[in-house]
Amino acid sequence: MFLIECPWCGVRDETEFNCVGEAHIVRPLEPEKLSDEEWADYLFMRKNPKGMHREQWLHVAGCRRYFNAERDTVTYRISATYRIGEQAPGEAGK
Amino acid sequence: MSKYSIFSLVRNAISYHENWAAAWRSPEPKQEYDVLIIGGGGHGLATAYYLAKEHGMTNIAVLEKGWIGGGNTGRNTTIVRSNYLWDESAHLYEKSMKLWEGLSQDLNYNVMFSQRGVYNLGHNLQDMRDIQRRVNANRLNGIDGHVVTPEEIKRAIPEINIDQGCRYPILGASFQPRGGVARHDAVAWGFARGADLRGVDIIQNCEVTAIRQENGAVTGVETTRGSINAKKIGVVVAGHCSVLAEMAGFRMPIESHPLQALVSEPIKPVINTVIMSNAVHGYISQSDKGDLVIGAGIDSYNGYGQRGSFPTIEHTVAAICEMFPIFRRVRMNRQWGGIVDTAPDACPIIGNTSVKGLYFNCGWGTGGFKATPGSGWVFAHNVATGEPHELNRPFALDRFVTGFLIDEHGAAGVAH
Amino acid sequence: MPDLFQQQSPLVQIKLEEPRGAAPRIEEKPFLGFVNLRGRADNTGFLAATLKVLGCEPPTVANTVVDSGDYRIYWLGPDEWLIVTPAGQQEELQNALQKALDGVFSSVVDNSSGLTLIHISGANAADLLATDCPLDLHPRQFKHGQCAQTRLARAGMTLSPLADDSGFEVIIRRSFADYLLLWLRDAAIAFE
Amino acid sequence: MSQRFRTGQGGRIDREQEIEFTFNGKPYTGMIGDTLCSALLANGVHLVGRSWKYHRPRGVVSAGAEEPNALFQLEKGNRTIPNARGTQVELYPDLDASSVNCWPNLDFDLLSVNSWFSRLMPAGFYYKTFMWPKSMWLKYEHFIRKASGLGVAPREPDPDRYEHSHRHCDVLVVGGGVAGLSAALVAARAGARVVVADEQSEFGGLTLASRAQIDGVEAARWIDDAVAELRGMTEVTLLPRSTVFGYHDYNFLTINQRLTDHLPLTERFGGREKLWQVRAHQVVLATGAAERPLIFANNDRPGIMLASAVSTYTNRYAVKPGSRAVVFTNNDSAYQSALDLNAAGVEVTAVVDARSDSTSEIANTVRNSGIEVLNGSVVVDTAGRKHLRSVQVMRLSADGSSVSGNRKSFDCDLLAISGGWSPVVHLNAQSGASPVWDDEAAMFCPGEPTQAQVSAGGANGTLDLPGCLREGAAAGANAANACGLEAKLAVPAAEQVDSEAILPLWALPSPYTRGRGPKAFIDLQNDVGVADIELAVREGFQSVEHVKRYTAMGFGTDQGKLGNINGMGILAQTMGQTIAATGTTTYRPNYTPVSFGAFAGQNLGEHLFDPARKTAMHGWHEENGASFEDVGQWKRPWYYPRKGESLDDAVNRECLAVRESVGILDASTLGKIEVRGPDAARFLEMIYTNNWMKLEIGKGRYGFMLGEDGMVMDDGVTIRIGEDHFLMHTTTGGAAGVLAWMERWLQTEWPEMEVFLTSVTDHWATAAVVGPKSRDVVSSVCDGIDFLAAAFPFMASKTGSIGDIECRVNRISFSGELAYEVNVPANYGRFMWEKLMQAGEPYDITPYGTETMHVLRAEKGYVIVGQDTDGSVTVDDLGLGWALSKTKQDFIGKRSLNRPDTLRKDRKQLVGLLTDDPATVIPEGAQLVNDPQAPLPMPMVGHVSSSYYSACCGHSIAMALVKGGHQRMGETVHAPLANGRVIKATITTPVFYDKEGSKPNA
Ligand SMILES: Cc1cc2nc3c(=O)[nH]c(=O)nc-3n(C[C@H](O)[C@H](O)[C@H](O)COP(=O)(O)OP(=O)(O)OC[C@H]3O[C@@H](n4cnc5c(N)ncnc54)[C@H](O)[C@@H]3O)c2cc1C
Ligand SMILES: NC(=O)c1ccc[n+]([C@@H]2O[C@H](COP(=O)([O-])OP(=O)(O)OC[C@H]3O[C@@H](n4cnc5c(N)ncnc54)[C@H](O)[C@@H]3O)[C@@H](O)[C@H]2O)c1
Ligand SMILES: Cc1cc2nc3c(=O)[nH]c(=O)nc-3n(C[C@H](O)[C@H](O)[C@H](O)COP(=O)(O)O)c2cc1C
Ligand SMILES: [Zn+2]
Repeated sequence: MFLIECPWCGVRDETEFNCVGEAHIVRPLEPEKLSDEEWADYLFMRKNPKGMHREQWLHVAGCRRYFNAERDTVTYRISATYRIGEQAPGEAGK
Repeated sequence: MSKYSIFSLVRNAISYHENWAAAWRSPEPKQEYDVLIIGGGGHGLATAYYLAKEHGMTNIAVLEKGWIGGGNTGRNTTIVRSNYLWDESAHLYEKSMKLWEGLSQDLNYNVMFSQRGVYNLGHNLQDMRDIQRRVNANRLNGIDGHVVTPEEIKRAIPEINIDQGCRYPILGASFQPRGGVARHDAVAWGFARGADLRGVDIIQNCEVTAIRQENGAVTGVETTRGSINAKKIGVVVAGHCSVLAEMAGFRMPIESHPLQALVSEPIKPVINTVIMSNAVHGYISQSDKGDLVIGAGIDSYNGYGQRGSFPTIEHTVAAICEMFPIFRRVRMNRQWGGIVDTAPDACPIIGNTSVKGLYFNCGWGTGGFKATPGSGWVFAHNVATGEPHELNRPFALDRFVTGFLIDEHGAAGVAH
Repeated sequence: MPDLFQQQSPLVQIKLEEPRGAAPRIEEKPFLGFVNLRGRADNTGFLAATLKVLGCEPPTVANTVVDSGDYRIYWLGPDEWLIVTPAGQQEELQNALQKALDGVFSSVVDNSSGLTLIHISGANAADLLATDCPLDLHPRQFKHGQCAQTRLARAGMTLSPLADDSGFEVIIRRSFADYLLLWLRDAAIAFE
Repeated sequence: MSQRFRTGQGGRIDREQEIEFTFNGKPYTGMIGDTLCSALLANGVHLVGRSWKYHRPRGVVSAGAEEPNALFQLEKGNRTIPNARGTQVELYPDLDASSVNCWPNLDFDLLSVNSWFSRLMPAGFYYKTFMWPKSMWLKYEHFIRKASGLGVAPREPDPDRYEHSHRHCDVLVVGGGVAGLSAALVAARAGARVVVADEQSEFGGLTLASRAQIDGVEAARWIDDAVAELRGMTEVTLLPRSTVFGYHDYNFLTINQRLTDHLPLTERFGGREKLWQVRAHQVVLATGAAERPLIFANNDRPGIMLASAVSTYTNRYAVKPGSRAVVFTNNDSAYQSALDLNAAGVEVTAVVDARSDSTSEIANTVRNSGIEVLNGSVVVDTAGRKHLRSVQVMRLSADGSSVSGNRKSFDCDLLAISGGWSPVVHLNAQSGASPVWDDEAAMFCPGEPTQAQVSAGGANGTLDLPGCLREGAAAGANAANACGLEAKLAVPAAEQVDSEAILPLWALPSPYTRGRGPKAFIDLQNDVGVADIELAVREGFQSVEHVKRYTAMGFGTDQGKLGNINGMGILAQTMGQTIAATGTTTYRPNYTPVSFGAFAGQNLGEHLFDPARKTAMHGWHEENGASFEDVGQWKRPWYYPRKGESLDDAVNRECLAVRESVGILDASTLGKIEVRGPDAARFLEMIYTNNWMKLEIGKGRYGFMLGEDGMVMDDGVTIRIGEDHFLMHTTTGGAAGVLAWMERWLQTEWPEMEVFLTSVTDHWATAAVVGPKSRDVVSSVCDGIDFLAAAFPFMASKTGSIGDIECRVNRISFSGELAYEVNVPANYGRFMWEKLMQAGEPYDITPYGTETMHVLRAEKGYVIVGQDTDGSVTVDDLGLGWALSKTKQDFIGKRSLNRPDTLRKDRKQLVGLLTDDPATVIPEGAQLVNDPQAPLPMPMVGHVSSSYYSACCGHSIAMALVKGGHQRMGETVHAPLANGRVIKATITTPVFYDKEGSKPNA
């Protein structure tokens, strides 16, 4: 049972949140120009890594903000949470 | 290798059981095989078995990173049914059901397939519409089933609460008499023994760490027990399919989630059938040992930890107590989790990939145990011939490109 | 000014009872005004306009609540606040805010009938809430001036401790009020 | 004579309070302070149960959580519990216990015939047989099931309450033995918020049975003082009878506290159990160590008991667990039991010690007290069916691999065994650590923690008293310091007793040919013996997890606490590998079984299982006899039956009333979202499939929301209230999801868009007034609105008032009639409703529910998302292509509509169906076929999604999704039903009423 640090509200119980899946999936600007394959990539294909995962959470019973978390999908350890629009930790300089 | 029977049991009892042969050998991996099956769960082992039995291919190895049957095969609530809504699913699961019905004899291994019937409960008017729709479709597809009233349910399961005053009263159910449960471990072991008998090498503690390719075709794998060559590879690793896909250089429309289950202490039989309630997330049957076997809902996050979160268990147990108030004084003995590979349409992905000679079978999510024999059977065909069988053609990966999803999820989808 | 006598609180169907034993007191403070305010905290125009109307800027520290005259202003999110007013004053406030915020990206929405406030007091108030609220309610951790949107059993709530150990204010949604009251009452049995 | 085996003095029982209880119907007496097992032993009762598979007679082996045998059915009727562990059941007056799993009774158990056939029933035998004839399995299974299970579930509803509580603390101390108490003291004195949980009724753990001294006083005294000090501190919570049963991620632990089970039935008030959900900054695991048995032939007879349990029974419970004892050990600790027995007046015939020599002080004390110590010897077999009569001892070879010499027999009725100690690492392992094998100490010690946690005392493999105290105090100090406090380390003092090394022994050498002698049991509850493990290995089940599953070792209610480590040792031995390489099976919650009721807590029943959301008019609906339908979490009036009316009667009446005069529907549950900001219209352009930029202020528009996969997700009318201000309506069930979905786009994809969303679902109460007379009704209630058709056209929205109360009236229609939706702040919802009812009286205004609403909209061919769609239906499939903007470049889901599958011409499309016989209503959910004579599997072309009798049209109507349906108007389809009947129907448009659509514009 996770403790999750909402970047706005601070550390809260998992039951206040919803996980809504992989983070940093950007909606294509001109979907019509994509091939069916490219569209399917955006729509359905996921990294689903075993290990470090960047994912989106919603503080549904709190401030209703979406934010990103970096979490290990094996140990479940959350190494960071960050606001939408902020750089993922470890991404700087990449 | 002796055939299992009451006679062999007596014969071996006389010799103090000292002469039983290993159910499967533990060979060293060879340099090369015709086919490699990655994943020693029920589906992988069944694939190997049917490759050998139906397609005469015996130079096969099943590579398992841990111990066979230790994945979802060893941690599911063992519900078997074939009353799926869409034709494509119904035909596939019904094929599986037919195989179940002769499986113990075919394998010469008692997998304790017990057709004690499965109830899918409805708790609101839309549930009941969906149940009607599904049962009607089933009947026209030649699959047994009918809709039952709360009173009929009560007659079959006297301990159930059909009080219409409770929060989500039971309004009715679908009932598939041929559905039931099987002994999960025995399924893995039976297929393993059957495959081994036909020459298949079952190699445990052998984790695949890379998939080798040349010119868009597979050439073999790297494993924790060395590299092995093969021109055909079937990947049947359930929750780990994205990991293997990454090794092969593509992505899957799959997310791996924790799904939890739990058992009670053994009690004298009170439930002699299987009851599933999607609306309140509780699935229950009672094993031949006497423990209540209960399945919970899925956790929202991705997880490979084989464990989920406590509130999920809390809610499921509340749902069970709501349906069976007498169980409040019964105690939970153990709880655990598996890693389910969920696809957007809650249907499996079986077939070829963009890499020649590489086949995937995954996406069974919360409900693939029941498909074990059928999945192995069609996948064996696919791997052996390089082409999908009619039954698994609709489940190709390209449906996510064309949009031809088989939405068991949206449409009255029921898990397990 | 609307006819207040025609109002019914969400808890009209539930008779409030005297607490038994050491059970906390649970009472509704009906018909307060609740105005939902949204705007960007980094927008000086927004802050200035609200300051003018409210007498203070809306709190920008997460999970805090400030009192300003008759108003109590809860932080709900980085761009969202809830202003609680005495009964009947919401319309006036709403109009004033709207006027002051004309041309400023913001939103002022009356939600007075959508929420209600429950006061829980007594020695075991925190323990009663802790029955199924995952927040740490220890007075060292959660004091007067703080607030939190969190969960109570299977519903959401906005919670804030009152000064001088006088209990907690719980703001809940109208449609869940019935459930929560029944639930609280059942939980209170443990303290009777 | 009662309590023949009670010692004359000592123990922590209340000798003043003799109480009565029954076991298997026979009356006995015991004392307050006893457990059920100690009381039975005090009465000389040793045979307490039968084993699961072979029904062998079994007695009490332990004094704690590891007990596999002494399981009881407690009480009868609604308070009965199956499988209660007698070693942990506190005795109370009139307790009623009986054995589980024996028939007709414990003494004469018919199924003990299984024992004779045991050779036919080795591990996994059922996989090898019961396969022929094929049809017989269910029959075989029937008999297998008859024999399965232990106790019985209650048959009546549970009268008890179960409670929950969340708790945060600095330090959670698990286990209140001396290690735990020292930790708690140090941490609490530093000011930490401390919770101490112990599963027993008293704190103190094993040391309660010790005769040692701490800080110069008797250990028990020290414990009492420590507990008193802790009890006096406000930030300390002491939880006795509280089992920490789960250790989850992020230091979240679950505790089950038993509040009333120790009381007589008549005194059980309040909650029975409390489930604590604890978040701890730091966890101290002071769960102690458990003694292991030794494994030899016939080691399961009643009278064979762990040595530490023997000490606990004699010292703590003042019970002589036998009259003549032999002690059998491979380490020093059991010598203390010999002394304890001696002190209690039990004759100890011999100490059999597998070690070739034992020279520690305690061994010499034993020798000096006149007890024979047989070094280099082992017990090889025992006799006595229902109670131990004698044990046989042989010499152990120097390398420990074989036995030799004569079998020496010792008469005794008690054999105290000790095979060494196993730290209780369960919670450490549950928390994510892997236990580490310590070869020298022959135990699995806690693994490197992955959470903020430390193990201390027995739990950490430290067995000596001073060591336990030291580690406990240090753990408490470290934990407090880690919480930012300053702890002062104070270590209670105790005398150091030296001890000699253990001689680890797994399957003991025996005089019998391997696998052919009497059974030697590892898992007593599941009857798993050494031979079963050997067989498993022979058959290829070599992973410890395979062995567990093939033999059922560790599957029982004790989860292998007694036998598992031995099992792993024996597996390692059989495989010729180390125990470290063999490993353990996975430790999982629950540490000990926990009632389902405790998990569910109070969250059960009509009101508390899940919120029932109610509208402001709910009370009125109830008072007026409404029948309710669950829609999501909402309660909606379904229909309002009058006396004697069926659902159909009521719905026909309600429908006609609406069409002919006026009806009123509570529409408050529809989701309502305020969309405000300069980019509001632009945002809606993306969210909906149609155009929004040009919508006039004061006008509404119907829209479809798609998922990005192009499938219909939600629908509803959105009204433009101002240039930058919209009010969106969503479906009842979809509201929360739609809000979260829109927020997600705004927050994550288009943060630059200036739009704010606010849910006002609960704020507004909505009454839909529907029918030709609706204008008369609404206009007489609402002031300040010009209701003339020209001034207030269809799809317009206006504000006015009802008395002093502001209201918003939307002229929208989900029924195809003239209709108005009146909205007021929900505090005035009922007031508005009653006003409208009153104003409608002259027109016989009829309240109607969702069923009538469904019929009315179906008459018009309007879809309900979720009923006529199922996540696989597009807007085009619904025949509503007009709602898809042709001009917009993009909206959510648009691209998906151009995929090969969504472009298919033979997709399932929404059509109407008319039956030949107007009275025949096709059941909803019916499947449609072209040729009902076709053989199975019969090709299906669609299904019926909505179907009703339309009183207004005078015939049945149905909506269906049919393959290529839009091109099949006038064609015939058939609905073959389960009862064999086939209903023929003609495909039509789904609009059955007012095809020109003039009515709502009236
Ligand atoms: C709690 C729970 C309840 C369920 N209940 C039901 C139910 O009632 N009915 C039902 O029909 N289904 C149910 N399911 C689903 C069902 O268990 C699965 O769909 C099914 O067992 C999948 O079988 P499998 O053989 O594909 O996968 P698995 O049994 O998981 O086998 C995959 C194997 O691949 C191995 N592997 C992974 N990566 C590698 C690698 N790199 N190299 C080598 N090997 C690798 C794994 O170790 C594993 O053994 C449930 C699942 C869970 C978790
Ligand atoms: N002579 C020996 O070889 C030997 C061996 C072992 C122990 N000992 C003695 O035993 C004592 C050990 O002290 P200790 O404090 O480490 O252990 P302990 O066994 O005395 O106390 C552990 C306590 O933890 C409780 N517990 C265990 N699991 C729990 C759970 N999940 N939830 C709640 N409670 C739980 C038990 O009920 C017990 O009261 C010392 O006196 C030591 O000398 C001696
Ligand atoms: C159908 C079924 C029945 C089970 N029955 C029991 C049981 O009676 N006792 C038990 O301890 N575990 C039981 N288990 C759980 C296993 O012990 C184990 O937890 C599970 O297979 C997952 O493996 P793991 O815990 O080793 O990860 C059962 C599992 C399944 C799938
Ligand atoms: Zn937050």
